Amino acid sequence: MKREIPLIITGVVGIVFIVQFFIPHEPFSSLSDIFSDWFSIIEACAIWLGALNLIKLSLDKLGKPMLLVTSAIVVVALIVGIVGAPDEFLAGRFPLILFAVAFLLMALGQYSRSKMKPDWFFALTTIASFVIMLIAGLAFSGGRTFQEPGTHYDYLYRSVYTPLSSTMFAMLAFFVASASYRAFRARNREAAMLLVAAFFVMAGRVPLAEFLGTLTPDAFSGAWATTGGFLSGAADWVMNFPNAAGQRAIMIGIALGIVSTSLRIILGIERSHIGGE
Amino acid sequence: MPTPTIISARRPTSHPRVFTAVIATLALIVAFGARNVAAQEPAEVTDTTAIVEAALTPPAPPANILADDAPNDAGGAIIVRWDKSPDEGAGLDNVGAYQLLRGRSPNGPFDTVGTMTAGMTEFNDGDVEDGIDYYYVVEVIALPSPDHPNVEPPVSISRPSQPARSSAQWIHMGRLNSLLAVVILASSILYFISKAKGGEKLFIRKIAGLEAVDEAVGRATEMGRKIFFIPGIQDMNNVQTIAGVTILGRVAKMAATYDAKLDVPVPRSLVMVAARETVKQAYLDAGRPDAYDEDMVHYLTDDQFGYAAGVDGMFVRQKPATIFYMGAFFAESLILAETGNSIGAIQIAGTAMPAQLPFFVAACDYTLIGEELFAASAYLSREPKQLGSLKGQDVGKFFILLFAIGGILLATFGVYNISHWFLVR
Amino acid sequence: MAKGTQGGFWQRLMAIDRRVIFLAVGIAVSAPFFLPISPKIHITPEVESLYNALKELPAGSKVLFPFDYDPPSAPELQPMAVAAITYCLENDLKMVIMGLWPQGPQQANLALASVIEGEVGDVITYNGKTFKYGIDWVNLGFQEGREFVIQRMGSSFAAAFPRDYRGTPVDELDLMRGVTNFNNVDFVFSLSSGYPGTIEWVQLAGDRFHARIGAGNTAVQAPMVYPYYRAGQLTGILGGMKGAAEFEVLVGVKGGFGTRAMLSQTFSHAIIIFFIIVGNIAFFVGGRPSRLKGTEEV
Amino acid sequence: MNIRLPAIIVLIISAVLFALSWNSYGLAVTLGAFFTLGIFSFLYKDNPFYKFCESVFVGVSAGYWFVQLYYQNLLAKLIDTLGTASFGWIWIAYLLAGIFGFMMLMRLAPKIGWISRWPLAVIVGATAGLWFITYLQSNAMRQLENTIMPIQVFTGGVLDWYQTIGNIVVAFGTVTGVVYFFFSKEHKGAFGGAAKIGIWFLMITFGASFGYTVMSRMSLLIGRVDFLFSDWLRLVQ
Repeated sequence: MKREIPLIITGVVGIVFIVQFFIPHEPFSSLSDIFSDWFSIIEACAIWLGALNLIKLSLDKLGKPMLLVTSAIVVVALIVGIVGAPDEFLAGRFPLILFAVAFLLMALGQYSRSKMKPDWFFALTTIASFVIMLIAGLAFSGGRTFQEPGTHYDYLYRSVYTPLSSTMFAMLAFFVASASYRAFRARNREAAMLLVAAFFVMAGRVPLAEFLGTLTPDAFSGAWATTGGFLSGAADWVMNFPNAAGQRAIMIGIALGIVSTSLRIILGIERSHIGGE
Repeated sequence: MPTPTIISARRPTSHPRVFTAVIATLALIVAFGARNVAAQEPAEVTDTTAIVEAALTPPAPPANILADDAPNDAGGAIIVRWDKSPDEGAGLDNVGAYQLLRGRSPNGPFDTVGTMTAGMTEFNDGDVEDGIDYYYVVEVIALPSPDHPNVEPPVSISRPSQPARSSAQWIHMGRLNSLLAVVILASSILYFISKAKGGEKLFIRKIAGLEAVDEAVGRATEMGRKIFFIPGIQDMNNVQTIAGVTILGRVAKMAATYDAKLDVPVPRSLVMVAARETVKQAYLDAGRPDAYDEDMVHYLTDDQFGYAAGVDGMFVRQKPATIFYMGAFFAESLILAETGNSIGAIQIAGTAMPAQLPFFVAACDYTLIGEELFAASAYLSREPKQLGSLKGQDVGKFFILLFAIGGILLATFGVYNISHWFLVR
Repeated sequence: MAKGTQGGFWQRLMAIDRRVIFLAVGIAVSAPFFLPISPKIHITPEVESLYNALKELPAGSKVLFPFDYDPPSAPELQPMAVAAITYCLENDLKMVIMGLWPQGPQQANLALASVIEGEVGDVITYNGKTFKYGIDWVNLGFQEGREFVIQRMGSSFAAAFPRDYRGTPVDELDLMRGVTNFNNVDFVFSLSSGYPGTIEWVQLAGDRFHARIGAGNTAVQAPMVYPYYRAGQLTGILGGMKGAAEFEVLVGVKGGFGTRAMLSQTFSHAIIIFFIIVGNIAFFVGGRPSRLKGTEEV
Repeated sequence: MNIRLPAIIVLIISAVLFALSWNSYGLAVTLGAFFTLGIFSFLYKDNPFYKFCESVFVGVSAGYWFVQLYYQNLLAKLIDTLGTASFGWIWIAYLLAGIFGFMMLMRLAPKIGWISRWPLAVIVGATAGLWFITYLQSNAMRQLENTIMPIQVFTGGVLDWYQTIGNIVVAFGTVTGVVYFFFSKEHKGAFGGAAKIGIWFLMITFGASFGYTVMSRMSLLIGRVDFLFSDWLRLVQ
């Protein structure tokens, strides 16, 4: 029961998507449409699961007294949200009530084993920012028009979410620099080829030589312009020919790998996704 | 008898109906023209007569409206094609748009199905019921005249099409080549899996990075430092993670044999469960169950950069002798590989993420590229299902090489171009 | 010590605090904002080819805009979005906006707001022309399901997106009435920064449902989509901020972010090239650091 | 004390800047700057300020997704359909989708967590089925189709050397690259030579990839710097 049914589901769903490609007739086209809709809805729930799991892990770090206080504050906040939510029940109150129930269940479940951890404060900020975003979005942003420009939800998106997520990724620029200084060595012929190709792409995809041309006396600017043309041409050439060839070889390899793995999954030979043999 | 009746009933009636349609069209043109002229201020009509006429005369209607079932589909769609209006790009040159209308009889009533810009001569009507006859007319709408913004652009209507009905097909004819490819690939993969299960030894070539695993583990023992194993940042439903955990089993066995310390920080709870089982089994196989400690495999966090920062800190503090990266990596690959390199560890990496491979190639001592990761897990685990599918994939590659080399030669010497054999519609 | 002072110098140079490197990068990226130089932008064939494909579309054509990116990738993709929306408004192309990433449709609104005069509402004005929501453009919002959303759109847009981003049922939108599936859109302009994104659009919308696709990508993705461009599965590629700057030049966007940032981009590449060269000189001149030492500063 | 003093000065300066910008440019931009600098402070060293920003980020992004998925997916797609569609196969299919979704959430309860394998099976099966076909079609057959072509290219009746040499490179690189990924034959002799050339092509590909990744990461940083200078401090236009 725990293993067979998932195996059957995997097989049936997978086969429908393959057969539908070759046989457009009913029932395969409708079935693949239905399974696509299922996928969409289950994925949405899977992401909800991730969010709830985050709250559960954060609650775990608070310690008993703090957990009680936090739960009380969150519940009050949710009640305020439920009262202030738009009139259409399903477009605000319903998800808030759902979350309130899930939250209380999780808090109850975690209570007995909750122990104060050193990073309890940051767990608390995580819970707080989650709940603020939730209530702002579900209760005070006008229901279905929640992401129109100017709503509270949109405001938090622009002024909190955007800078945080962007800056988190922008830090990689610094790490790339540090890595290129200390790690990227032409330690063998292969690595040397990699670095040479990288040089042409990096130098040729930006107007580097043209810029250097503007700094040098006029007598040299012609030479720089030629260099710019050469570097840019070299980058075009690398991208369109050797890069396309290498990418294509990788694509073909990966395609065959995916085909064989998918086949094993659909036929139930590969079972690690449902917990092994 | 009903079948011939329907056919014979359809053909002859269409002629007189076409006739009426023509008259109706003409009448419509006249009516529109009259209405528009009537709406004009007389003063405006007199200024530049030619422009006004061009603005008020509808373009000639398109001819040859052909409606037919859309091929290779599940039904519910009819493709309509028409010749462009003689006034498009020539003549009056005043075609603004086409409008497709559909009706149950050639006399109407017709409902609008879609509007197309000038230049279009085809529409796929995906909103019909199978088995019902539909008649289509195409209406051509004149360009709005900039001089007469209040005048509604005149229109003219084509003759109705022959009736068409949609139906579903059982086989998609444009995809038979793909079906053949599926059959060849699937059967060779399954054949080799069963062969491997039957105990036959399947050959796999040497993979450079794997030869170094022994040396790397031995070095950790000599130095008395740890071995770190990072199985990527994805969950167990990613094939690369599965391959990584398989390789972990082999590394753990060596670590147990050489008595080196192993440390496996993981970003997902499911991966932790799987990795613990694997490592435990490896220590058992090596005859060192006493040396196994559950905390060798431990969960850090799901968050990508949180995980990277955590692992980074462990590298710097514990200065491992050897680091393995085997699995699916994203932007954090760079942070990890750079730190590992800077503390002087031997690093062996393997991933099928093309965008992250350059960082591993540049910063690690050995890198398993793309499919090599899967080959490595098959090579090390000797599991029949993995060995067999690797061999089956090679059959696929063999055919691809054969067709690619042969096809290029044939095409270059002008014999025959086989490339369309591989076009899937 | 046998290596002499030179080796010592290079070894010390390699052991430099990495905050110095961070500072150098920060300066290289910031300084150009205060320099009054605008470098010439060379147009690459793949950008031109995308622009030409857009030019072939007659006024009134429907362009599907999957906005598959989030704010972190906005520096690269937002200038492309702005230029593409400008082009559509100038040439009366109808826009169907959607997202496989939840942040996409909101980024689309931001891009639209930066192009038009005034606020984004039911009616917007650009260059004296007015455009109505539901007739000239729609924003279908986000839908979860990754490539399965594209698969579903292949049979019905309305089933994949029952409501638009503000909750209006899709069949109440005039523009969507003539749009059943990919047969009824004239061009797909995929703006993407990862998975799901351009590759999935090519595989499903392009290869399976025969839509014409052009793509704007982050630079990380660009090398991976080149084979699709070469094989004709994509009409063109805008790769990273450089692609955005080229597209801005072609469309004629004045003072676009891509163009403005090109000098910073140039400086940052220069400093990375410099770091790689210095690092490699140190590697070959200063000798390879002994593996067993393993005590370098981090 | 020596270490603390600069830190205190930096804090005071930032506080004054934030206060000034709140007063003149509004809260939104100030918040943006606060969080941007908070994350960047990690570059100096790990500190509580950074950890605070990071934890806010984790919570806000989870909340963001939660709300989006409710309105755009669960409400618009599942609940509305169940509410409006008439009883029939479609309705039952959507009800099942809802039940599967609920089973997914059951993973939170350890004892009946195994039931989440059912919806997981739908996800894994659907992905396997769809990818099986799309990768075969787009990444294998389409690429093979495009690899097979005459090497020589004529432009206006004259041999186009640039394209012709390019075609030779692509054909050669694709074939040798695939040879490198051949596992059931030892890389020896001519086969080994081809594999060796294949790995060079892969290296050039990775080099191109590396160059483009650098470009991408730098663009992200330029975006943030632009925010700080033009939107927040308004030093440049």
